[in-house]
Amino acid sequence: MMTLTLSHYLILAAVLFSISIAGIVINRKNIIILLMSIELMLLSVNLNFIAFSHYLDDLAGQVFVFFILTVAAAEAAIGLAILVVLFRNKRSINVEDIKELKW
Amino acid sequence: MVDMESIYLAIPLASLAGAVIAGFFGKQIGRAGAHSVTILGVGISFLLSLVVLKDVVFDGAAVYNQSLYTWMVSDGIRFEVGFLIDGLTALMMSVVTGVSLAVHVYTIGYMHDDDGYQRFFSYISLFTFSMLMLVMSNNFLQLFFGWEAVGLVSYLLIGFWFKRETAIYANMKAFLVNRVGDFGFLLGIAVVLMFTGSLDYYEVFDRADALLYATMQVIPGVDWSVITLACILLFVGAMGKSAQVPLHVWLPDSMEGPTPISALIHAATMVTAGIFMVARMSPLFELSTTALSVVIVIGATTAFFMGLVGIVQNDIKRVVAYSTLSQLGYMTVALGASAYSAAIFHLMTHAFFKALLFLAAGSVIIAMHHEQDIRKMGGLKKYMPITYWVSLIGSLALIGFPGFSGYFSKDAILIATQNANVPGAGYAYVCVLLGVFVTAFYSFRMFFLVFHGEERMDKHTREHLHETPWVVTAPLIALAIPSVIIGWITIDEVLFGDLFKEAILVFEDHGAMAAVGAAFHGSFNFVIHGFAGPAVYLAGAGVFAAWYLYLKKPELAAQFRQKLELPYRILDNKYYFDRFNEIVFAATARGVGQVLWRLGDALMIDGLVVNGSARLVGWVSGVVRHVQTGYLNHYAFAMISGLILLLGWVVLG
Amino acid sequence: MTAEFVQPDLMPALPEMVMLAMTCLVLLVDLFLPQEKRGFTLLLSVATLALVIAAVIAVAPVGAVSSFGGSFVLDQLAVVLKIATCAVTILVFVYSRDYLADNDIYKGEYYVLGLFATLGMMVMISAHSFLLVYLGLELLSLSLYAMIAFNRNSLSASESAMKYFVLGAMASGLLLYGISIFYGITGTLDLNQVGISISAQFAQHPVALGFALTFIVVGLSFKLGAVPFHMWLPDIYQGSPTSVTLFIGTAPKIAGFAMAIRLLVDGLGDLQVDWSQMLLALAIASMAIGNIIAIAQTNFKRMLAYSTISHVGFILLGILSATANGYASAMFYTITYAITASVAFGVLLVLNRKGFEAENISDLSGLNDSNPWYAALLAIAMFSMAGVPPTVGFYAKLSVLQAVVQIEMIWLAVAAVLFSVIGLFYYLRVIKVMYFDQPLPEQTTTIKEALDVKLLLSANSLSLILLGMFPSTLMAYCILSFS
Amino acid sequence: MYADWPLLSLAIWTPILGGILVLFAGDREPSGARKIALVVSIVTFLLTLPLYTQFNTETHLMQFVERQPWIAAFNIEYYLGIDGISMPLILLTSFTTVIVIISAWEVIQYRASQYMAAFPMLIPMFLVIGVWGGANRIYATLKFFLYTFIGSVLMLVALIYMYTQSGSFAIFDFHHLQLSLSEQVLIFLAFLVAFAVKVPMWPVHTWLPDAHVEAPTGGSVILAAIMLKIGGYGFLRFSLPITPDASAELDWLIITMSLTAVVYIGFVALVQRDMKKLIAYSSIAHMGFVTLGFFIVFRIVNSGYGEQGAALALEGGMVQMVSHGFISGALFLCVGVMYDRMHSRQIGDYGGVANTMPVFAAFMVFFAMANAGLPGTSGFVGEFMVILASFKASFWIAFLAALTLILGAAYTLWMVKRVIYGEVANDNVAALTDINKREFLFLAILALAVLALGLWPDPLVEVMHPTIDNLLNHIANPKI
Amino acid sequence: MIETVIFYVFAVSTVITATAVVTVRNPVHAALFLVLTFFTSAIIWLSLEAEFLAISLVLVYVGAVMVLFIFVVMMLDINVARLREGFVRYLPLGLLVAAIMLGLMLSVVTSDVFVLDLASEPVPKPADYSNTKALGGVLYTEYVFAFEIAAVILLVAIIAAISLTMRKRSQTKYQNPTEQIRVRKADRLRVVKMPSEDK
Repeated sequence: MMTLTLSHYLILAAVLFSISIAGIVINRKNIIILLMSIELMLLSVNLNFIAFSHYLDDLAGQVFVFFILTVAAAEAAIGLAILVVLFRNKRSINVEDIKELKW
Repeated sequence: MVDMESIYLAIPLASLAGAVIAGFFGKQIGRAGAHSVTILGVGISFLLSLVVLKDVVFDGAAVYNQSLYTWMVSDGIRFEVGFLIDGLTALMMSVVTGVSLAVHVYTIGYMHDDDGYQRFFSYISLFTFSMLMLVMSNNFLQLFFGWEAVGLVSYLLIGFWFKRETAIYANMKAFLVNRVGDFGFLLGIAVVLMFTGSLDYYEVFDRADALLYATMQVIPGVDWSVITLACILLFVGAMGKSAQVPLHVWLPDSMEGPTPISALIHAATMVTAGIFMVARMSPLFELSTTALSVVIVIGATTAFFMGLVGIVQNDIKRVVAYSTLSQLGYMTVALGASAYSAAIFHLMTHAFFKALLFLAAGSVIIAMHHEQDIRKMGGLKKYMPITYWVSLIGSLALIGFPGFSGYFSKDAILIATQNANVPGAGYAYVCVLLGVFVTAFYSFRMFFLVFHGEERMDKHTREHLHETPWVVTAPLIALAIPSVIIGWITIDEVLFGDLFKEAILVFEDHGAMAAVGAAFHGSFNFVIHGFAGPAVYLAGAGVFAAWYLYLKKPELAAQFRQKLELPYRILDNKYYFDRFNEIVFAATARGVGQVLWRLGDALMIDGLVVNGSARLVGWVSGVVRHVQTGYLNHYAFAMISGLILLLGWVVLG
Repeated sequence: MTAEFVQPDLMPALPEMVMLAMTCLVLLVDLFLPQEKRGFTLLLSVATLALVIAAVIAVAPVGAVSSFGGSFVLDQLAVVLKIATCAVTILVFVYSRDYLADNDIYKGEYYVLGLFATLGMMVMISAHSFLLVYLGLELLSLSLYAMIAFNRNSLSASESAMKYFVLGAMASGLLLYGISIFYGITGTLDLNQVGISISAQFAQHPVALGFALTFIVVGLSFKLGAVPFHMWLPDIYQGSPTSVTLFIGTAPKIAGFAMAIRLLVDGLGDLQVDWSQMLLALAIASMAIGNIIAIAQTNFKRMLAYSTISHVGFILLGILSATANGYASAMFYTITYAITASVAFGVLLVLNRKGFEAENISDLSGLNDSNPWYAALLAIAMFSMAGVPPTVGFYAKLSVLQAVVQIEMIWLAVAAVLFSVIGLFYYLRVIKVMYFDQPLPEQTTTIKEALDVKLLLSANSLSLILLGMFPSTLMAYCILSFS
Repeated sequence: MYADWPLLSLAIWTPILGGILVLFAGDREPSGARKIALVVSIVTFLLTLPLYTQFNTETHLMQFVERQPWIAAFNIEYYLGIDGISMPLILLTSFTTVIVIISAWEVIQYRASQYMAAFPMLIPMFLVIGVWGGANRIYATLKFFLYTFIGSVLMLVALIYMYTQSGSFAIFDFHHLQLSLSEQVLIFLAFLVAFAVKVPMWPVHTWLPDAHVEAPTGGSVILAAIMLKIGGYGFLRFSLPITPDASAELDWLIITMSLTAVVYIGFVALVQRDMKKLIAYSSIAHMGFVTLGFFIVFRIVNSGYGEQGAALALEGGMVQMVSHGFISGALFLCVGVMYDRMHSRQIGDYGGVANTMPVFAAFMVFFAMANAGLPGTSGFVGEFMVILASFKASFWIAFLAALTLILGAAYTLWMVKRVIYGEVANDNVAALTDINKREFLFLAILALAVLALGLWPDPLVEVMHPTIDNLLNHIANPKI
Repeated sequence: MIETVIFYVFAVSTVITATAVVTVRNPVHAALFLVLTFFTSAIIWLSLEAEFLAISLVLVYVGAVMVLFIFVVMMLDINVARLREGFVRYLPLGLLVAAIMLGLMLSVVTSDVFVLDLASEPVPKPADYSNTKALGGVLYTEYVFAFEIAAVILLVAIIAAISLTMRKRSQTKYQNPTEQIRVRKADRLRVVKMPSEDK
């Protein structure tokens, strides 16, 4: 309990992951919150990678995180751009409003 | 010298050629051409048949049994087409072609004004061909061919006047009822083939033992002797073609056809095919007492009860038709009594006198401008002397007046029946004996109503009454002669000679024919002998009763009719056979068809299974698609649920 | 650890490099082109793809070569799939031209993004490490997100882009989580190493490995569109501009298949029992849901989306049978499906005119009367999708079923064919509408389509029959990829 | 001179090429297209004739064999060959095609293109019914297509399974495949569904009346003469030799279905008001004899009265298939002839046609009689053989089968009575004109064929003997 | 020991802030909480000797990505009140799903494979060890291909973001790069031939 082990970090990551899942399920309205939940999910993954990298003493995990960060930044840019486009068309980012396509 | 084989071949082919030419080129050759060519064809057939008869009877030619060509070989079974020429065949051929020739000639006059003249000649020639193929066959396949072919021609001819609703109804009925018989017949052939491995008569007869000792379970648990089964099934075929109760219903209706074919097909030849067939199968039928018993009971029933119906008929052709039914019953009784030769003998005499009667009736009909109701006739004697006299001859022959041809054959049957020892023979004897009275009564009832008494026709008809032309009367005279003498001169040869020695087999213990032989001491003596039995007196009584009721005291007949209303109505409705068939078979079949179609096909299969499953899928689809709500978080939730399910499966499972 | 830097062999990556260089060239050249000369961008893009195909053929190795420390492989599978991807993309580009022009989105970026997406697919196909798989996937996905939203004034396009983006990001998050666990267990990102490590540890940690595997499978399933990770697919197919739908519906399936093979077979082959089980469940669900819901659709694109889902089920059948035969038949199925789908969407694109967006099934009414040739082409595609001989769809199904039967799962084969009977129903409805229904007033005019499109589309469609009758060559390549 | 010609390939590819030719020539030059169609069909027919004349009736082995590797992956070969049971059907097909082209001479004038496409099986049939059919055609075609598809796909699975067992897709390798009873039963059932739909057997027959009603005349003829034969052929070629034990085990099922077809469908045919439906139902009933003939062999062999009859039944079923092609096709053509003039198929709209169309009436009555199984026509031969043989299987099988004598005659003749005979029913009938030379031509050819086969079936039956005997050998040797 | 304390402190604050991200009403607040989450995480990363990534996280995420988030949130005129409706309604479901998820994950991440096999704390890196340098070393060698692809991804992001959001506004004056590049002298400069002024 007092000495830190890998599991501590993994548990923290798992908790973060679960929070992000909960966030996705709970948030029925705001797309931005959904996006933030996904950022949390990526954070959890990153934490996993870094913890493994540390305990394996292997840089590959950190490299992966580096790329995840890069991609996530790009993703955020595109995602927010789409969000803007959507907002211009719909005047809303309410999840419940974007349901033209269904069934 | 032409060899016999070519002659055999030429006999049916001559008729066929006539039929084909008249049928396909009727327009080109014209009316005269049509009747010339067909009469020529049938004439050749007739002459050659006589040559064959002479060859067999007088020159004692050996039995000819050869195949013409192999129709098919399958499973090692040879299906052949070929000829078996023996006494039975030769006799049948002569009768068929002879009557046919007379009818051909007669038709020239009878059908004179009809549009379908060439067609008609083509048909009757085709019939002659088919009938010849039937009787000349040496195997079951060809027999069935001929059997169905004559049925087809009968169908075409009954419906010859296809604009008449009654005619086309009658021809369909005739075909279907015959098909019921053929149904049994075909099954009978199947039995024979499956247990002997052959369809050739002689081979089958040789292997009859295979049938005798085999058994088969039709109803589970009950062993039936195969021979009995085979004979009864074959006899069902005979019942259809020879119009035995209860498959007789088509024959009276078949009178919708032109009279010449009533004479040819529905009196003289085709309807006797069943009799011929059973006689031909005598080596099989002899093996099964049960089958013979069935035959004799059915025949007796037909003979008596159909005769009764003849009493109340007013249509001149129908009276003759019921008479035909009754006479066919006599023949069948003879078969059942193992008196095959007597049956054939009666067949022959009947062919002549019944053809005569029909053609005479036709002559009357022509004279009466196609009026067939005998209540509207009377006193025709003075207008149509030839027709009158030949009708009298025919009627006397029919009732078995001693010395006339019918006497010999009918008396032989009576004696045979009296001496038959199969179960049911007693019943049969009573029936045929009473039948003699009935026959005489209805025959002379008609005779008196038509030719004697007051003239009940309307004025217009009466003014035009005259004797029919020679093409009509000549065949009448031609048929009248054998109607008188044929019995006298041939009884010895046919019943007791060698004519049928190879063709008909009778076991020793079936002593009916032996009894007839014991009673026979030459034709003249046979005539004398007849007066010792009850038949002649019964016939006389019948004639007298007819005279008394219809000439002497016509009002009495009407009273009888009122007093005996119930029996009269039963007879008038022909025992309700037609009504029964119409309700039970025809209507039921249509009903079943409707139910199966609407309920089975449309509702169950299409509605429930086919469309139902399609609709179910469609419905499910319509419901399930709503899972796709369009809400992003639902989609995410679905993914997460899927993930959790899979995770749970892996981690917990 | 970084002591020796060995210059990696760049030759195997030549196609990618050509692609990248050319794409940048296209990007630049396009800037200088006026709108009316946009055709040159298309020409250049097609040339790029052709060049890439040539490069792939030029560097195609005998056997397999790997580079970049083993993270990049070029093997038979990669060669075939890359060629197929580029070829299909060529079709996509050519078919799209007039549609883009009619909808005022005829811009160079469409092609540039398309080329980048193709590059992403090529990376996925050749990727032999988790990292490259992920990067390739993201390159593809990001390009696609942007392409979908390309028609900025279209509400449905932006809606579908948003949905795709959110769900896609989530799916890659899940995938990454799985990768991270695998990394933790095996200590490597290289798929070969992962495989070796797993076969050593498989017995000790089945649950942990299965746990990580599940995330991978989910990520994959999302990309392929297997139930229940398919929810994005119908909406995106329907909402995207048809030209983009055409793209999404074809080439990425090939990349998705490659990803499945790389991850599941190359990397996690030892967990085959686990993933076969999972894929089995997904495959059945996909075939059932896809086929059943498709019946109720009125929108042609949406119907094809559900049909895609059912086809994914079939592809999964091939993969889950886990035999060389099964993989080869799944590969064959994927490639031919991409070709078939390009006909279906291609005809739909052709039918689009300025101001008339043909996307409902009823828009095809009486097509046979106005444009019998296109009706025939589409009919062939429908029959192929339904799996009616002699089209290639039949043969593809046959080979997959054969693989399934081979592993003694006959009940599965029977279930698959019964679902395809349901599938037949909606394909036939399209044909019924085209041939038997009364045409709409808008559709009575004969289409004057550019000759190149017509020729290409015809060849594309007829190839379905040709491939159906002579599948040997392609099949041989597929089999070779797994021997 | 034909010995080394690839006759079978020619016979297959000529019509396909012809179809393509017509497709392109079609819409531009319709009258030229139909000439091409006719020439192609006649050439095809002539190409198939040597298959008969050069046929070796001594062997059960495949003849005119052509063999090329095709799809190497699955060991599939381009493997053509005929034996005694496929040859008659090939001739029937090429013969019927000629008849159809002649009969559809007028129809072809517009939209010839897809007509030639009518040669191969499934898709074109769909188009034939669909493109030229009547009002309710869509439902009919869909039903037809779905039915047949369900059947085909299940069979496909069975084939694949056997491929995995034998490593080959050649039928003859399947014949020698050892399969356990349960395997056989499953394969048999898969085949059953496939073939039963095609035949069609009760209760999967309902597509046929609908399809016929909606199909144009030529389509109906092809359907009747060719399509339905696939099912029967399939039973003979696949079910019996590949799964003999399952066939023996489940023969009661087929026999029941066949007899149901004969009796049940006979009754249903009786009450039809649409001539084409009536003939379609009659087709089902007659095809019942085909399947009956094929599957009573087990009972015959086990009857305890010797094996004679088994070959008779099989050959009877084959003859019935060929004959049904002629007769049913002819009857559909007859209906087509009337339909061309009156645009109605309802029996109630007719009456007394013989008055205005005597020549036609003669043909119609002739074919009706053939349909009723009159001896001397081909309709008799097959039924006769099957009924004879079936007696050995069981009295009651024969009894029910022989009911066709009555039922077949009843529904056929009742239709004839209402349509052909009687007074002229209405002005439309009064205005009818008799058949022209072209119509006479195809009806006469068919009539001759029906008659020839009825009077001398041996040339047809003869070629089957070795193949049928070999088949019986197969059946006699259990695989388990 | 100190590491343990640091871990717990920041782990707890990470969880709390993360929870806040998904629960607070105002999206701006949520974004700010997310920033906080990233900060605390970065500290945990530091304790795992991933200095470069920790810095990157702060710089890239907090500095760029989250700013972008906030920018967009502020830019879009969003009805905040509506956006939080139904929160309570879905809370139990969210908790349930999260709990199941957590349970499943915990059962695995606390299993032997991670607890025993990888339990040992690695030797701390020497003081002169540069995480950045090490990363850079592999990034440009071993992972050069991935690196290039990442670059392409960024390029795509740029292209996409521009083409999606940049729109022509008639009232704003903007430069058309195509036009600019294609400009010719003749378009801008009119050489007027004038007769020389004659004085």
